[in-house]
Formats: sequence, C-alpha cells, structure tokens
Amino acid sequence: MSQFEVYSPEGLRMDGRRWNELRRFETSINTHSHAADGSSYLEQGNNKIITLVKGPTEPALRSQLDQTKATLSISVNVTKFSKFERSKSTGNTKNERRILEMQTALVRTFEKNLMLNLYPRTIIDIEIHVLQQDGGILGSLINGITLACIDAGIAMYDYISGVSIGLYDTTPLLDVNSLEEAAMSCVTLGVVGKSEKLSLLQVEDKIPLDRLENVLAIGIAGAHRIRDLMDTALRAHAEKRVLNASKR
Amino acid sequence: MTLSVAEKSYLYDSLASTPSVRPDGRHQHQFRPIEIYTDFLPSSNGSSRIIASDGSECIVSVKAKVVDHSLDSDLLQVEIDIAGERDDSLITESCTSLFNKVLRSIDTKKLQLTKKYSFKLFIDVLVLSSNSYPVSLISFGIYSALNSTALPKLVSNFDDLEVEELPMFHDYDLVPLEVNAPLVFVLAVVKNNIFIDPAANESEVANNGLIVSWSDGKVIAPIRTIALNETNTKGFNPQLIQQGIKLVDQYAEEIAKALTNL
Amino acid sequence: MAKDIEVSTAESQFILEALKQNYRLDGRSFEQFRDVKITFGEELGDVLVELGRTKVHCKISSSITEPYEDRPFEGLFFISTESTPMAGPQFESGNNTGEDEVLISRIIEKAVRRSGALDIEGLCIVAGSKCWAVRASVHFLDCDGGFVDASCIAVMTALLHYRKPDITVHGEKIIVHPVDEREPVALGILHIPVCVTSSFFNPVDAEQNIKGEENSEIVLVDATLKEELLREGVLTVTLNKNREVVQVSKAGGLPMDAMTLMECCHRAYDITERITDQILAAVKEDIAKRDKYSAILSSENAR
Amino acid sequence: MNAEISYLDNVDGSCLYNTPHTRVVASATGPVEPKARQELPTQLALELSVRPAAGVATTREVRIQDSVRAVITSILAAYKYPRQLCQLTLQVLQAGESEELFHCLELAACVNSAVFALVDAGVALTALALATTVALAHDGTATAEPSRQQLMDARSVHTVVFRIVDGKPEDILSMDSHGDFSEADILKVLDVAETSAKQLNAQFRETVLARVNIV
Amino acid sequence: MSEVISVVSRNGAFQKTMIMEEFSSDESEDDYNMTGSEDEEEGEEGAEKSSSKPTSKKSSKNIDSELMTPGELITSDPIWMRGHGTYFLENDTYSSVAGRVSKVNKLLSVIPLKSRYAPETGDHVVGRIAEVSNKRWKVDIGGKQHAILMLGSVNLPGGILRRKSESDELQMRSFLKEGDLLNAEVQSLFQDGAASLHTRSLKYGKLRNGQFCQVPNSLIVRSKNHTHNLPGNVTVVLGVNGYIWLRMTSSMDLARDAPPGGSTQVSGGEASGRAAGPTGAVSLNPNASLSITRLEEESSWKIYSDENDASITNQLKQTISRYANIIKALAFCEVGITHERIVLGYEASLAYSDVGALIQRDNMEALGADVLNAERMRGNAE
Repeated sequence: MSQFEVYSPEGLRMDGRRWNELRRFETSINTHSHAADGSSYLEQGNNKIITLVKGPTEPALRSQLDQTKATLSISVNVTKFSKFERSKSTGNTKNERRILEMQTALVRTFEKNLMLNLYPRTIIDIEIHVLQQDGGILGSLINGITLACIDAGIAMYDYISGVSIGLYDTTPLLDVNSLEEAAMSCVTLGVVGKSEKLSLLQVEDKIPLDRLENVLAIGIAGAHRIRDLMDTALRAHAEKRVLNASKR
Repeated sequence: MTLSVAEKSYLYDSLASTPSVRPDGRHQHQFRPIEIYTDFLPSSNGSSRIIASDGSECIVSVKAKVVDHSLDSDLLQVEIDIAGERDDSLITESCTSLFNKVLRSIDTKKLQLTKKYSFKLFIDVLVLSSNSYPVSLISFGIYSALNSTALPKLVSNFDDLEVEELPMFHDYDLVPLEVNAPLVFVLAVVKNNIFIDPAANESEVANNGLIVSWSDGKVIAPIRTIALNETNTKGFNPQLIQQGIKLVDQYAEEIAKALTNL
Repeated sequence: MAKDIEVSTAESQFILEALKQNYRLDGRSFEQFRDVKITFGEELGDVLVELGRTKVHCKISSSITEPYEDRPFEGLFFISTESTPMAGPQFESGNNTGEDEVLISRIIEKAVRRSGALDIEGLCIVAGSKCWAVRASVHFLDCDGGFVDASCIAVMTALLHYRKPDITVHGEKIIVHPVDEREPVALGILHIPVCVTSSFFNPVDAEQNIKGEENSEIVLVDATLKEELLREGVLTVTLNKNREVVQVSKAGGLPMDAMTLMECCHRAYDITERITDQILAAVKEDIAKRDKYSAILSSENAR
Repeated sequence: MNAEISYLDNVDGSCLYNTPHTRVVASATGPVEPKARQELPTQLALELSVRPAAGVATTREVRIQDSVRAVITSILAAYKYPRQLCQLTLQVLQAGESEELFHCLELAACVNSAVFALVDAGVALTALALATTVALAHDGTATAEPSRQQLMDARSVHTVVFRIVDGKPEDILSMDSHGDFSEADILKVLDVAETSAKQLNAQFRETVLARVNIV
Repeated sequence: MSEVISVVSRNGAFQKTMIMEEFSSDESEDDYNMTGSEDEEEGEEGAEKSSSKPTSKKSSKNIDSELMTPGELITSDPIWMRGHGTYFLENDTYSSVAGRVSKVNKLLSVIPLKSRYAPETGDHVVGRIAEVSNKRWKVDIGGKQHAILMLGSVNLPGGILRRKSESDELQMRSFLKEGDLLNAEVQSLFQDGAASLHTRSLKYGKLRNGQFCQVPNSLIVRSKNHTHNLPGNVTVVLGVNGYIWLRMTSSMDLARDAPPGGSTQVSGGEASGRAAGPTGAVSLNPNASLSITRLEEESSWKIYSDENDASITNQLKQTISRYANIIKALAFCEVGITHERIVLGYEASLAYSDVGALIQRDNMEALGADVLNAERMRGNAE
C-alpha cells in the first residue's frame, strides 16, 4: 500500500485514521486572560488557533454603535507561516476575498447564536490568529470562537461546533486534513448544539447531489462529538475555577 | 494608556527620586518574569512564544528556504505583524526596520550550504498583545526561536559550482542552527535615572527611552532613543546613555543565559 | 454596503404576516423561481438577464496573453463583479469589500470558475508562452434580489454565446483572424452550473428555532429585494444537470434543519434543469438567427 | 437614437441609451445625503463613475469621466442643493467602437444618457446638453453619428457637446477632436454637428414628452 | 534563578498545560494548573469510534450538578422565574452561559464563571474618566459600557448647597478630565445596564497620593466596606469592579477608621450615610462636629486637585509597591481579595525584604499559599 493513498482498501487514511475518526482535539480555555475578556487555544489535528474575544465593551467608533444589540466583529489573521510553505504574498492577507468571505460567514453564524440583544450599544470584537493550518480550518475557527465566547461569559443559545467532511469516491471521511482536502470534495458544517440544525454549510467542490445527505449525516454526528469534547474540556476548566472560587 | 495627572506625578516622583522606587518594587536592572515556549510549530523550522507577566505576548516562527545566494544575498528576513496595528503603521514599520538592521550582526556564513546555495531564514513575528514598546519582547522571541531552529542536514557535496544540482538533504536528521542572535533592550530615562524593561505605566512617565542592542558579549549598533510617550518626552543627560550601555553590558549575558537554558 | 436600506416596520410586519399565511407580495408560491428573460446584444457574448425586475448584464471579452508560470497548459479566466450605486443605494462605487459584495463574487467564482465550467486548458495556445485570457465582466444594473442567481445565468449564457476569434499558430507567431474573415470559435463549456437561492424566515422566537422540534421556519425560493432585506438566513445551491452539487453556501444565518436544506437542494435541481434548458435554447436560437443574417450577408457579397 | 427612460427601479432617474452601435445605461440618484468627505457647503456634489463594457475601469474611462463631468457640472443647477449629493453612474454595455482606438461614441452616449437620467431624476438643470459625434472622411465628407467602419476610415473624429437653449444649440460645452484637420474642417464639422444636435433635441423632447404623458 | 530575570520555559509546547498532559495524563488535574484546562480525551485519541459514547453525558451527572454549559437544560419545572444566564422555551429553562446555577427564592439564574463587571446599585467602584461630554462624564469602570457620572452627581467646590451654574458646565474638565481616577458609588442602573454614578460623599471623588492596580472583578467580593486602612500607613480602595487604588492614609481615612465605638458602628454609620438624601449633606461619618468643618474644608477646590501630598516618603512608596505586588500575587493565585487577606499577605510578604522579589512566579504562588494557610490557622484558632 502506498504511503500516499488517500484511503486504503483496508480502510485507513493517510494519517492512520478510520473514515469516521476525528483528529486529535485539544483545547484550553482562558489562555490569554490579560489580553482579552475571553480566550481559547485550539489544536484540531495540526490546526493551531488562538481566539481572543474582547468585549462586550464601549465601541470606539460611532458607526459600530447599535442601539438594539451588540455589534459583532470578527477578524481572522492567517499568519504567513501557518502553512508548510510560507505564504509568498507580499501584501496583507487580511484583505483577501477568501478571508473576507470567511469573516462574514463567521459573523453571520455567531450573530444568530450569541444573544447580542442583551448587550446594546456595545461591541464584541473577536480576533483570531491561525498559527498553523492543516485542513478544515473554517470548522476549527468556529470551535475556537465558541469556546472563547463562552469564556468571555457572553450569553449564547448553544454550542456551535464545526467540522469538515470529505467525500472519497463514495466514502465520507470525517474531519479532513489538508492533504485530504486537496484530494477530494469537502463539506464544512457548523452545527448547533446536539441538534440537526445547521448554522453554516459550505460545499466548495463538486459532489453528487445524491451523496450529500449521507455526508451531512456523518458531519452532524462528528460535530456532535466535537461539541462533547468541547463540553468536557469546558467542564474540566469550570470545575477548577469553581474550586478556586470556593477559596474566596 | 491614559493616566491621571496625580498618578503620573506620583510615578514620576517615585522613579526620579534617589534611590528610586519602581511601581512594582523592581531594581533598576530587573526584568519582569517571562514565560517561553519553543518549538511548538512542527511546520516551521523554529518557533517560540514569549509571554510577559503583564500579558504581552509574541509568537515567532522561523522558516528556512534554499536560495541561490548569488541571486539573493539577504539571508535573513524579518516581518513583524502587531495585532491591532496596520502593516504600514509607524510602530510596525519601525520595529521591522530595526530588526532587519539588528539581525545583520548574525554571521550568515552559518546558513551557507554549498558554494552556490544557502538557507534563507524567514522570521515572522506576531505580536498578539503588547502594553509597552514591544521590541524587547520581540528580540527575546527571535532569540529563542533561532535557538530552537533546526535545519535539514546536507548530504550532497559542498562544492557544487560545476554541477547543476540542488542541494540534497538527509531524510530526517536535523542540525541545530547555532547563531548568536542579538538581543534588544528598552530602557526608560526618568530624570537622572535609567531603568531596564519599563512597564507600561513607567513608560508613560519616562522622559525618554533608549534602545540598546547587544550580541555575543558586547553592545552593538543600533543604539537609539525612542519616545515612549507623547507627553513627558524631553532631552536627557548624555551620561545616561553610558549608564544604559553599562547596565546592558553588565546584565545582558545573564539574560542570554536565562533565555538559552531551556 | 454604503447605506442601510430598510423596510419600514409596518411593511416588514405586513410582509412577514403574509408569509405566515402563505402569501408572497408578488403572488408567487414559495417554491416559484421568477421568470428569466435573456436578451442578447449586437455582439457575441453580450447578454442581459432579467430575473423579475433584477437586471444583470454580462460581457465576455478575450485577449492573448502569457499563462501563469506554474500553470503553463492553462489559459486565464477572470470573472469581475463590480457593483455601483446604479443597482441601488446599498451599493457603493468602487467598494468591493462589503460583506454582500464579497459573498456574491465568491459564490459566482466558486460556481463558475472553480467548478471548471470553462475549459481553461482549451485556452492554451502555446504551452508556457501564449494563451487566451477570457474575462467575464458582470454588471449589476438593477437589484430586486437574486443577484447571484441572475449573475450565474448571465455568465454561463454569455460564455456559451461568445465566440473568440480564430487563430493560426506559426511557431511562436500567432495570427488572429478578424471575425469577418473566419468564423470565430466557441469556448469549451464543460458543464452549466445554475445557482438557486433560498431564503429563510423565522416566524417564531429564536428559542423555538434552536430548541424547538417543529422546524416551522419558512423557506422562499428566489427572494425579491424586500424579502432579502427581511430574511434571516440564506442558502445558495449551485447544481448542474448531471445531478452534481457544484457549490453550496450557507454562510451563517438562521440555523436550519439539515433535512430542510436537503429539500432545498432537491428543489433547486428541478429549477436547474429548467433554467439550463432555457439557456441552451436561447443561445441556440440567437446563434441561428445570426447565421441567417450572415447567410444573407455572404450571398450579398457574392453578388 | 433611442432612449428608454426610467429603465431601472432602484434609482431616482435612469435611462438605457441606444444608438445603432453603442449602448449605455445611466443612473442618477439624488439629491441625497452625502458622505462627510463629499459634502460641499454651498452646492450639490457630483459623484460620477463611468464603467467600461469589458474589464475594469482604466485611464480611458477616467478620461471619459472627466469630459462628462465638465459638461454636467456646467449645466447642473448645483446651487439649488447645498450639502447634497448626486450620484451618476454610467455603465457602457456596448462600446460600438474599437476600444483601443476610440472613445468618442461612448463619450457622446455617456453625455446624452447622463442628461436623460438627470432629467428623469428631476434634478434641476440650467440647460440641456447634447453630444454628437462627427467623422470627417478623407474625401472631406462629414458624417454625424458614424458607424464603426466610418470611424476606422475617418481622417479625423470630433465629439461636440452643445448647450441647448430654447430648443436650439447655443454654445459649445466641450469638443474632443482626434486626427488631422484644418480650421475649415472644424467649421464644417460644427455645422454638421449642429444639425445633428437639433435632430437629437427633437428626439429628446419626443422621448421625454412620451414619458411625461404616461405619468 | 537569575535575579535579573526569571524565565519559565518549555520546549516543544505551546503552553504549560500541554506539558501537564504529556507527563501526567493519567493523573487528575491539580491546583498547579491554572492557566487553562486540557482535554481529557487525549487518552482516547485514536481509539475513538463513532460507536464510543462521548463522555459528557455521564460527566454532567457526576460532577457538581449545578455546573451548566450553554444550551443545557436546567429544569423543565415551570415554577421558576428565569433570571440572567438563562433562556426558556415553554416550560424548559436552558443555560446560556457556562457557570453555576443560583436559586434565590423563585429566581433561577446561571452565574457565568467570568464576565465583564456588571454594576449593581450601591457598588463602590473605582473608575477612570474616558470622556467629558455634555453635563456628564463617561467613566470607564471595566463594564460592558462606560458608566455615566452626571455633573449634578458630584460635589462641586464652594459647598454642598451651592447651585450649579452654566459656568460649571463649561469648566467640567477643571474638575475631572480624561484619565482622571475617581471612586464612586453606583447610584442607579439605566435600562440597558449602564451604571449611573455619584460621588456625593466625601469618601468618593478624585483619587490622589498613590498607585493604581487592576485585578479580575470576580476576585472582589461585595461587602459593606471597600476602603480599608492597612498597616504601614496605606489605604486601599477595593473597587467592586476590580479596579484598586492604593494610597497614603489621609486624615480622612483615619477619621473614618477611628471610631469611638468599634468598627461595626462606623460601617453602620456609613451605610446610613450612603442612603442619605440627594444633597449628600449627611453622608459623612457620624462625628458631626468633625464632619461639618471638614465638609467646608474639603469641598473647596482641593478635592479636585491633581497635586499629590508632598509628605509621601520613599519608604511609604515602597510599602505601596509592596501592597500592589501582594494584590497581584493574590490575583495570580485566583484568590479572592479581601481586607484580611491583604493584611495577611502583607505579614507574609515581610519575609521578602526585596519588594521586587514578589513579582517572581514562585514567590507569588508561595505568598498565595501562605495567605490561605494563615487564614485556615486563624479560622481554627477562633
């Protein structure tokens, strides 16, 4: 079997996972307590992402002031060193359309999940730094934001968990890495809590219409598992804080 | 950071008096504690993350690329991104140009692979948050990142002027890069006193700032002044520059050792 | 967007209340796609698409240039979408970084360019040195909702309609034959993607949407501008006649049940089939008409 | 020439302007609230952009834009709308001429469509402006509204904009000439252009009248 | 460890917690680990299959049942009134934050583990002027929005009974300007949750003669009294919002804290003062003879002076720095900050003659532990 076979007849992927296995998922909460009101650090496979949430706080610009709800702003900084090959672009990556699209998608995802109406006349500023990327980045960003917003104590309806699923011939592969992402069509989901509701759905390459449903089902199951992993991590973190608080 | 007039005059008086009192009780030469994490980015050749006790944080990646050094003689390139600042903002540009200058003190011979090819190092700095002038933090970051950098081991011939071949590398053996990265210190001048590693509130009342670079046992160029705030900056006694240099001379070695002892 | 255009409270309540009672302002059913009108200009590859009152113009142009270094066997293909205040006060001149502008241009990009609707290898003339650069310039003239859907139809129709001048290659030298000397050549179109946009409305509370079991959200196909301004979520599905999903974009917005989204996709397929046929028929008819003229012309010349 | 007024829904005034070879859509929005940087204390600010049929705007479009701006500002009753803004957008759908060589047909179409759009929007004007293009062939014949081929064969090409007062062309607001020509040629061209402008004006009134009658 | 710089370093890791995982993945987490948490799924890595049930279901039952995370069902019992941190659909009440459930009478709310300061009426806060606008100051108190301090809610020079004039509106910056620190009481809350402050008592107003420091607001516990005199002639103002002011003890501070009849009476007097009428005339302490003259005196321009007392010695500044470091150390150990703990911390800190040594991580941890130990001992003794 070739080392570079995307999916071996034995049912193994390039990194040794089975089709329905997630990547390593590790997360820390409240990692940057000095710099932000809420923060998280997430490693989903080789994706390494820092998320900082600042606010809700007084907006600096009048245009950011909404009488009825908080203004949500998200900026994604994909560092030049985040990929194996350093990005050659000389200019600012922050204005690339791909990044702008991602930011808009993230804002619109969380606008419906955070209870922004509880924080009128304020701004919530989310700053994301992608230190390393290895596929399924949008899903990882969603997870990082969910955790950081919870850490900031911002009220929300439920977790949103993100994951990307590839379709290799007829086999869906859960939580794709960058090699898999390049080799096949992928679907990215943002799932609300333990429901079957999708906040975000993106398909960027051709997929047979009649396979889509199956891919979504696998993706939703995977996203639910990610929600549970986040919940477990959060509870562990919370227990410790509660323990500390009892010392007060 | 805006301080009230009363705060400023309290701080200024404390720092200007003899003996001086720093707001956190530090000695004139004492740094705030830092945390360093290195080598956490597997897709970079070297990486570091420095966190100061006030939450200032900076992440550095070192990536190497093989280049023909006759075509590209600039073997070290620093790019700095300060979160919340535009790429063309004054602070970003001045830090970038400072470090591109400071790093010239590194002997690039160490990067040479063959007669034709060298490694070119791309040093990317991301300042996640900073409360005071971040150059010290950045220099510690670059220092640690370069210290943690390991490059592929060359297996092909050194003399390749005649052969049309790219250098070949060992499949997995890496060689640690051994360079003497320079350190950059910020000092704050308050009246007739000078302090290493000024905190944000100290910077706010400083009469002037001094940037002193140091490498391999001695103070090197550039040494320059820097206004640390917009309200209190004024001229200072030239002897303070000597004092500053002396301070750095005296303690830099210890810092370097502390940063190296991983 | 430059200016927030808003629907007055009274009107928005009226529209939403009507939706709850299964009525749309223009009398369409929820699943109904507006009629598409395709008109061709004098030149080849000049198409005006009207979707209801929405008007989008697309013009294809081509030139000979150098291919990208890392892709020597491929030609160049650009789609430019520029919005101006002409389409409505919500658009700003020269600003293409607004949220909606970015989403529109990215979806069209993914639907047409990234999906390989145009055979760019067929644009290669001399590998590594000469190739065709094809540009589709999309002009948003009037916005009454459904820009993405209309633009995609416009671009695909224009690409199918366009003919690039014939060429002869002599080594490195290329002779471009004027259109009146030699019959120009059609572009290689590999598939015809069609975008169908569904808009979502929540007639109940956010809590019901998140935690409720009912899935009472309202789904409208092909929203008008007013409906777009009031909607809480949007899904654009791009399909082709081969039952391939080319692109799906639900960039946040109202969370929707996965099965409902699948239904949207299946519904979109029916519309896709119909639109594809309409595009092909329209192009065929117009090209045939031109042939007739040229037949007359050539016979005149013969005289 | 034929023009469809109120062609668009979401602007105050618009017009689809057709000549045998050139097509331009013009839209006018205004007077509206300007951005702070556009605001003029005593008069109407004009935001004008000309978009080419293919590709992105280049210096060529900027040049057309400048000529149109000069004409429009001279007929706008700008003093009536202090601190307000008028947005004029001119989208060329079909150039009708080789874009590398000429811009005269587009210029004329842009001016005329812009005037139509402003009239449709009900923005106050001090006069009308109408543009016409005249090609002077090598044999000395001057043709108004030349075809693509006539342009290619012409010795010189002229786009003339007249200010129309009391239904008659009065002053020249702008003239844009290319090629070789003599003083006598110019006079001949102006003569032809004036006749053409008169015709245009008649058509213009007819179109507007038809529109007014509908309303 | 170097005296010049203390460095905590790790190779091959992004942060400290990752190391913990590698070396002690089988151990339960301990107090040492403070900056974050790790994912317990590590051990299961690779073993995960779609069939393996995620652990959260069982853990949510096992751990403290009062810990809630967003979207979690708290109760289906409709008797509860739903408070902050919850939302509901029909009879079901869900949590909207991660935190502990609080049940007060019939009010059910979830208190987030951490959030920005949420002002409550009566809170004693320290704030910084962010903006001077029409008849009001906007004050940064670390909340979601700036607090409002109306011109009418401050004592102006010239006595308490003086009427406000237009000239006061024009010279607002001569009272308080951008950057100025003050302490104040939250008088009321606006509809949107923003606080309205007042300084109409002599214990509130502009802050001088000292140094500012800041801790997370969750570490400050609301109590009757937030101004405390400390050993070494230092007074601390512990703003409920986590903003803290350390200053030289003034004669006012002494007067407040030197009651004839014990501390309870003083705080009682203050409590009544707080509830005083809008003029604030009785808001001083009960020593009436002292207060009247003082009021006259303090209500002069001096209360808005930017000048520090010339009598602050270097020795005192050292002590203030020491206290600042103690507070930072307590915050570092995530220990709640109270008057008693600051005093205990001070006593423990005297073991370090060098104030600068207190910024070292190890010393901060040791100090935090010392304070908790001392507290326990004292508790046992009582």
